Amino acid sequence: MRSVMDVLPYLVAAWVFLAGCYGLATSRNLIHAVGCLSVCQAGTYVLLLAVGYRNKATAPVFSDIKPGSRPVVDPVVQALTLTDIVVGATVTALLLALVVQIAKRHGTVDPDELSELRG
Amino acid sequence: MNGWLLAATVGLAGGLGAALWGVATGPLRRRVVAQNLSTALACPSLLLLSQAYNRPSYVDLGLVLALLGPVGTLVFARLLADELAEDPPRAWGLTWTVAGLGAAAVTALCVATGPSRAMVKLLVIGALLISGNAIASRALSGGFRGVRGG
Amino acid sequence: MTRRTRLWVLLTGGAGLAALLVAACLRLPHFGGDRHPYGDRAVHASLTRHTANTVSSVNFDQRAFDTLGEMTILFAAVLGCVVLLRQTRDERRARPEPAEVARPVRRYALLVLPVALLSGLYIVAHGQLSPGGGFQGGVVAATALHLLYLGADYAALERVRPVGMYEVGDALASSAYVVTGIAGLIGGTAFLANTLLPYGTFNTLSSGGTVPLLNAAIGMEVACAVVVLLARFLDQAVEIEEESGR
Amino acid sequence: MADAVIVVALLLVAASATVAVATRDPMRQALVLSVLGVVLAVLFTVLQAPDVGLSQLAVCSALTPLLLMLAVRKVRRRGREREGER
Amino acid sequence: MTPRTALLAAAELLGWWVALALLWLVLISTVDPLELAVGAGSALVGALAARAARRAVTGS
Repeated sequence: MRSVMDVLPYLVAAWVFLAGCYGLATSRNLIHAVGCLSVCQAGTYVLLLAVGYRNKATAPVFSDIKPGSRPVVDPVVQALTLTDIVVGATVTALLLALVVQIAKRHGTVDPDELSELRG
Repeated sequence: MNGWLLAATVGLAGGLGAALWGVATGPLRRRVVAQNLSTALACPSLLLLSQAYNRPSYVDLGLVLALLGPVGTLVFARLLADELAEDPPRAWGLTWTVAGLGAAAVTALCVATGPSRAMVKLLVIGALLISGNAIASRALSGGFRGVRGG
Repeated sequence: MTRRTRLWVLLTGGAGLAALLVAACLRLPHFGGDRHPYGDRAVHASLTRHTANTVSSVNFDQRAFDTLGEMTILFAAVLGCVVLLRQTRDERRARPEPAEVARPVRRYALLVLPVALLSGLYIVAHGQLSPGGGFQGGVVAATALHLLYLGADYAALERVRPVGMYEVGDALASSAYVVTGIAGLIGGTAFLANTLLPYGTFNTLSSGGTVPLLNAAIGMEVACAVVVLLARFLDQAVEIEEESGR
Repeated sequence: MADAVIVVALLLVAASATVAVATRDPMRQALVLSVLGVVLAVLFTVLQAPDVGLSQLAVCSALTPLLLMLAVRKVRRRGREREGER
Repeated sequence: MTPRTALLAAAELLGWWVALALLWLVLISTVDPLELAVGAGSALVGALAARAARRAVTGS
């Protein structure tokens, strides 16, 4: 049990990232592709936080515990992931705005039909 | 062996596993109900985890989920009003059992924390959660009739 | 380049990438290991500056310049959406007819809107103490405002939310963040350095020097950005219709 | 015992990510993405990252589904007008 | 704004303000003057938003 647990979070992060990439590449609808991109991003969140975890540790927030009384997890990766989630949401919004524009100009959201650049 | 952690693990594995299976397969009306129940089950689990890790500050997560979970379901109820109009979801039994589970979890936590401001906070979160999910399932089963989905 | 060959290229490339990823995962330090050099130093620096929430201290004190970068990404993304989703010449704006919503849902929306707004402000205000901060609180507050659209209809939301004011709020909050940074320069230390204000007593609202100020600025900026973003999307989806000419 | 809840959360995240990719219809995918958001928030809480869990909850429970559904509505409504004209 | 409606508006705002201030007291962990001041301000913002929302909905 000990050896599986050492590497499981990284493998799950890799699996989520690969699943997102597969969905992105084989998508027949651009909105579905944007959803798959956010799944890819979720993979990176899991990897970042798995790197920062420490066994039997708690969150580095000392509003309700005395500092130094319990081992804490790595706050730097949490700060990176935190801002990444909000920026990821606004980038998803920008991509959806682009998809709406493509639908308006080309009348379709299927990437295979968008062969020539127009509009 | 932390009893709270065991309860949270069982709640997560059973509840969210079933919700995920419900949202992945079946007709649209069952998927929407499964999404609504996923938040109704995750919030008590978060509160149980907060008690299991002996960290009162984790309760804010349960507060935000109790507030925004039903809002997410209202988004789907409103924007899928046309598709749901033909066979509106009728899942009152399931909704009330999950609300009962949530209420049981919140009362157990209140007993554990003892009479204090933290207990009032837990009660507020429990009230928000149960009313939110009742309203969300009410909205799903035909709350937006006259809406052209807009 | 038919779909089939493209699929084969994807699968082979994916298999190669998967193999590399698994090999890398096996060589990473064990999950839950005890060696976190940066983490320990970040916690130490945050405690010297009397900031209870180390994550906020990392975000708004030790890496404040990177958060300035995050904020400009946010601002640029919202700007891009505003430009992309504007109403073009061949589109007209049709007034959305008021939708009749079930009475309990409407009452729930009117009841939970202020509660969610207050929770959002609570999360922003206690950003440097308990879990939370400007980013999360801003999104919660902005989502609370849109309960009006979900509970009633878009016309009601438009009456309460003048978009121009939120765009100005967005710009003001961003400049407030930069001005707080420049104040560090004027004060003789570095840009965005947390050496101006006293660090206050630990675990109180005024602790952490400039962290609460930057927190509030980011909270306002994210809230206004999300409101403007959703305003443009709602306009496109609910109001703007295609001219039937084409 | 603490590892068991981490394993459960990780497997739930892997399963819901796979389902999110496998669901081709954007409307149904938005539903699965909101469940993925909740499961990710639970995983972050289990990995002792409450700030990140809060951020994930705030974004993925109401904001992303609203954006996705509005985009689907705008694209589908344009499609219906186009069929109407043809 | 006849005196009567002004009174009604003030009563509604005050009601919402008291409710939200109590909720703020429940939410915070440590109580000190600065927290109460910030709480009063946020409760006021919440009360104004609540009243504007009610008028926007009933007004339509």
